[in-house]
Amino acid sequence: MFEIVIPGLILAGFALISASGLFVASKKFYVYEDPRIDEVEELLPGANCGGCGFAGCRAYAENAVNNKTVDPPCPVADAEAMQAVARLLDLEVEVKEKQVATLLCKGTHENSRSVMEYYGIDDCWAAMLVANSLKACAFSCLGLGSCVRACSFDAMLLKDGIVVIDEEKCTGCGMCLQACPKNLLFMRPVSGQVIVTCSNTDRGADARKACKIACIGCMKCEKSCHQNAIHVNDFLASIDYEKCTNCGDCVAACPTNAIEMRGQEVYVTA
Amino acid sequence: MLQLRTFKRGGIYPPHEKLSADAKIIFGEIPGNLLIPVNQHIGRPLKITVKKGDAVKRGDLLAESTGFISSNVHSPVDGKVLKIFRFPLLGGLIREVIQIQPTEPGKSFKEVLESDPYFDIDIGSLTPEAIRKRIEEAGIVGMGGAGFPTHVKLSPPPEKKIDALIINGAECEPYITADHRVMVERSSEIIKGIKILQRLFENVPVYIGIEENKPDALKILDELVSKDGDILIVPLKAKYPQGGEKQLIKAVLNREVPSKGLPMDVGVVVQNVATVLAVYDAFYYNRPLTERVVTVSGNVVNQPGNILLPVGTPVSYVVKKFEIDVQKVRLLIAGGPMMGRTSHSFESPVTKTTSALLFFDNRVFAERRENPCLRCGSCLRVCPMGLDVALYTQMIKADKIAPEAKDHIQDCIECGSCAFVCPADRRLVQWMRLGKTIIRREN
Amino acid sequence: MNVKEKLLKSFFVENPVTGLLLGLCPTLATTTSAENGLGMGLATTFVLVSSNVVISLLRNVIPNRVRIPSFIVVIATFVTIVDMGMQATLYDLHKTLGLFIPLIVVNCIILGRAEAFASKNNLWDSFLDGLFMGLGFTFSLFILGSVREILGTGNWLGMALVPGDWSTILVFVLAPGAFLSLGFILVGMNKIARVIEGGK
Amino acid sequence: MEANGVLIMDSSPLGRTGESTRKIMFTVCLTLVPALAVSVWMFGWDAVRVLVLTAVFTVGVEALIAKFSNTKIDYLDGSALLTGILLAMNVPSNAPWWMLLIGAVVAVVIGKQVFGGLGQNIFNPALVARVFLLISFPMQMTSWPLPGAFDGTTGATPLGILKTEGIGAIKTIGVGDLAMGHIGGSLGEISALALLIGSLYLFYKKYITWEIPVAFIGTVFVFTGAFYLINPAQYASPVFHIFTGGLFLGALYMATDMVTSPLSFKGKLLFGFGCGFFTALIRLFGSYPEGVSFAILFMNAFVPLLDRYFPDKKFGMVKNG
Repeated sequence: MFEIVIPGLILAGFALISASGLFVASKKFYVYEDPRIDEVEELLPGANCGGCGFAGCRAYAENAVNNKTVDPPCPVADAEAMQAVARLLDLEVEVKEKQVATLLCKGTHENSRSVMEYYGIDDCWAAMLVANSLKACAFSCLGLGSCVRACSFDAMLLKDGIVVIDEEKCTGCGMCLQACPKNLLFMRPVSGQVIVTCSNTDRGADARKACKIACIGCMKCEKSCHQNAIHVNDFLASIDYEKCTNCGDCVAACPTNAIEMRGQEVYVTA
Repeated sequence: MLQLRTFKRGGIYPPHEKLSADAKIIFGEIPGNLLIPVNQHIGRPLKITVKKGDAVKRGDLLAESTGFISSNVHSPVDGKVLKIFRFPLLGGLIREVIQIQPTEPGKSFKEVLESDPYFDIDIGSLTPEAIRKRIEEAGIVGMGGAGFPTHVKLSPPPEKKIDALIINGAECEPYITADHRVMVERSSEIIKGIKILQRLFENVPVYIGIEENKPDALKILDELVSKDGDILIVPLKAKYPQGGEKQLIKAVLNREVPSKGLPMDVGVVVQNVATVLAVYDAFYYNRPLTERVVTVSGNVVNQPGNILLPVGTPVSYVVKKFEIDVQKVRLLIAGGPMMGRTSHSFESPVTKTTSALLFFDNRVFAERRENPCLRCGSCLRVCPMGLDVALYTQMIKADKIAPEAKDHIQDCIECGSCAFVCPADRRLVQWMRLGKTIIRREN
Repeated sequence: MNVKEKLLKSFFVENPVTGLLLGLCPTLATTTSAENGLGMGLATTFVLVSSNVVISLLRNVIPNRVRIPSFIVVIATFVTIVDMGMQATLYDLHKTLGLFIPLIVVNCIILGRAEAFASKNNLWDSFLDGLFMGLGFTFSLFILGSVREILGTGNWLGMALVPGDWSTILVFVLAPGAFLSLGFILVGMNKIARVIEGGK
Repeated sequence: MEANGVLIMDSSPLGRTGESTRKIMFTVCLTLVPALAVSVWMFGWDAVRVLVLTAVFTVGVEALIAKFSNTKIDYLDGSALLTGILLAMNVPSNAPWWMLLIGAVVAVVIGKQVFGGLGQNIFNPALVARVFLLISFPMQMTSWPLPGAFDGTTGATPLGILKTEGIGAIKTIGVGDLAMGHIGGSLGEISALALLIGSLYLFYKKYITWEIPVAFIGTVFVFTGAFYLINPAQYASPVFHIFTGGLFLGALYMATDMVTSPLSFKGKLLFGFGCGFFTALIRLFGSYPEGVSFAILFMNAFVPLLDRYFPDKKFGMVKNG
């Protein structure tokens, strides 16, 4: 009996000493961390893509809690998650629609013929050092996939010399926009189904020569639009998605098929 | 024979292929159509001073400089401005060009040149400021390839003491003989041009560096300067890239330009012989820089030669003049094969910096795929700048450039020695240029 | 998520060894034979299940600040029980596994599951989690042990699989062999995991 | 004016010397011919059998990987063949075929392709395979057929004899025998002279440079020489150490492998020194009789560090004057 009591007492003594040590440590080395940081981080997607400009989701959460802001909103999280974050921080958040990357070019091999045989490195930035464009159109997509490599969500692929974007997978993080040396990618709200698939700012005749579906700046779309949502600047039409109602009048009016109506069916699968 | 000078580190010995070394400079006719690129220099973009429909005279300003580091562009012929639009230049970049329709197409260009009045100026009466101003007005840029405005190069800040002027007659690139022919045929003019430049720096000693594979140029210039104490002909070993500024200074004076530095940091100014000739023309004929000697060569050219062309002449004119079979051409290079740039349009115009037009068929250019780097170290061995090319390109490919490598990557002179010897056919120069782009984007 | 799906997931997708790369120290050290791997795996499973159950029961009692020491105490208790129990019943196996049985205390799977799962979930879920994770761990160790035993000694669970005059690849029972086999098993398991995840 | 088809666009320079990966690899293979000839002369058809089998196995394994891989692998670029030949030179001539097959798989798969293929591997593939075989099959890998003995007599290498029986047992072996290859050993390690002759062409072509071999062999010489001077009764002479084992094969063909050696001058010297130091250390004090392969593999791991911390001086890196 006695031999079990002594170890018991010794252990109890150890426990007491350790417990007081723990108590001292917990008071002395206490670092306050807002528990909401963890909660916010939980709500974020956790992809650490950097699309918001912070060094990852944790950094975003710290900023959100410490500065009490959800600006810029996480480009990847859906509206629901961002609202949850905002509720947590007692903030009002306006519901922003999901944005998707869109390629403003349809210069496939068929539409814009190749004017050279490029032998260099398969990288858009590297190719730009050798030639502005591999196709007849100076503004066309190079089709070497720098944006595809920049995409963390496997939402882009190369097809017929241009990039095709899977809008379901696209999270709108915007990393591809910076990866494109020709600034051919932009963000549009996913509900905007009408797209001007051209970036050529040359005069109509030159643009037409360069690509079959080039926007020639004929203004027909501008006239056809009842919402005043489409405008031609520098011989190139552009759509104001705030006003566009997806009516499709401009698509019908366009003589070169440079405007495209994108329905759900054009989603491609990799 | 005295010891030939050269730079020590790196360098390669590509075959010379100077096919047109003995071909006299010929003069063509005014082509039916000129496309004059607006920006032909490194520096601030120009402002176009003409508009569609304007009539222009030979020597009229087409676009004027907008700052110190900028250089005017003039019309080489009388004519009318047809159109201002964007067009692919030699080298594949699409830029703004001014299309001019000459009033007298087909007129011999030699006649045009001979009709320019000659002024017998007294060099001694010119002040350095007047010289710099005239050079600036004439739109003279470095004609060796880079196109840096010459007046800027000739205006070092006062704290940089210039004690040597080097005239670059090395012409180390294979095929190109334009400078070589200029040195042989216009040697006395070059000496006069040098005298003008010498005035700028209190009559500093002048060294003319010429590679040994141009014995006739060496001989002619040597005879001309034998009575001149302060001009020295420096025969150089034929080694690439001897014509690179930093390498030439190392070879001639054994001075090492510091990393990220300029020749003026070691008290040197370097000028290309063609530029010196342009300076001579600007003073004695009051000509702006509107024409230059271009070597036409390559394995599909039957009669390789050198031709004086007005700036803006489309390549198609040269093709016709030299009776080149375009069906055979697969590769068109503006400049030499080592540093020149490929082009895809036969309508692209000659610019102030086009030293050669080379036409090749597919015999010289079977498809070469990039293979994995073997780390064989050839690129390090031949790099005249002593860069660890193999390591840097791996970093650039992975988009993870080490901080200590950034300065070195920017030091690359893009001479192409590394890719020339690479057994794995890696596009090392393109990778290095991509690296520079990435670094510039980060800053 | 039903039980079957969860079981499949803990075997292939979230397997502690091949999916999460936890507990590599006993994984590499004790898998010189299939039997050793199995023994180690089952011992760990026992500790994992028991500690998960106890911690789940105590999860509302343990203060957040001292949860780690408390978990360790609970885990250490069960490890001591396993250690003593094995010494009494499976003396040979205990001798081969040696130090690695007491070292289960610091196996990060157990503390990891206690922290990440048992301290937040109810008793039944914690029990299942401990069981499945433990079985997944055992599964990997068994596979790794089998590969190394067969390639390195030509035996499997004590049975001779190859004729005696054949040479066996000795390196597989040595430390480098453990790394090599684990590497190749990881390749295979990741492939399977991708198929399972992709199939959903 | 339109050309026949579109023109080619590429980055400068547009010329090449005509060197290629294949050319380098096959040249290195060819320079091994003298050493291979000596081994065939010594070991007869067995040597040919090992050589052919290993070469076929390595190229075959690489071809299989090329077939099932997503990336393009040129299995005929000679690198797999070279690995095969070097591996063959590292095994005894009576090695069974399955051992060679295992070696080939290890060399190509574990030594090379798991790192990402040619140019990416950290360790010399042939040496990885050799060490794998040595650890896995210590019996087969350390009983060497004796040259000219066709009846299958086997014995230990001179280094093995030195390790197990002490200094007295090697007194009878002359330097000439060592240099010419009249000793037991693997195919490649027997004739130092033939290896040297073959490698001269590589030096001429600058495929290998003098730094690594000289630093490697020099360090072994100096290190073992020092111990020999201290106590000749216990340690073998440096000349014996240089000509035995795989030192020449290692120093000329293994350590100088382009992919797994440093690029800079200082890095190469340090690499060679490290290889020599560890070789001598293992030979003198280790439990294995031979240490060349372990030493090279060990130093291979330091190559990225050597590259990074001992770069060559750059042009223009002068004090601004």
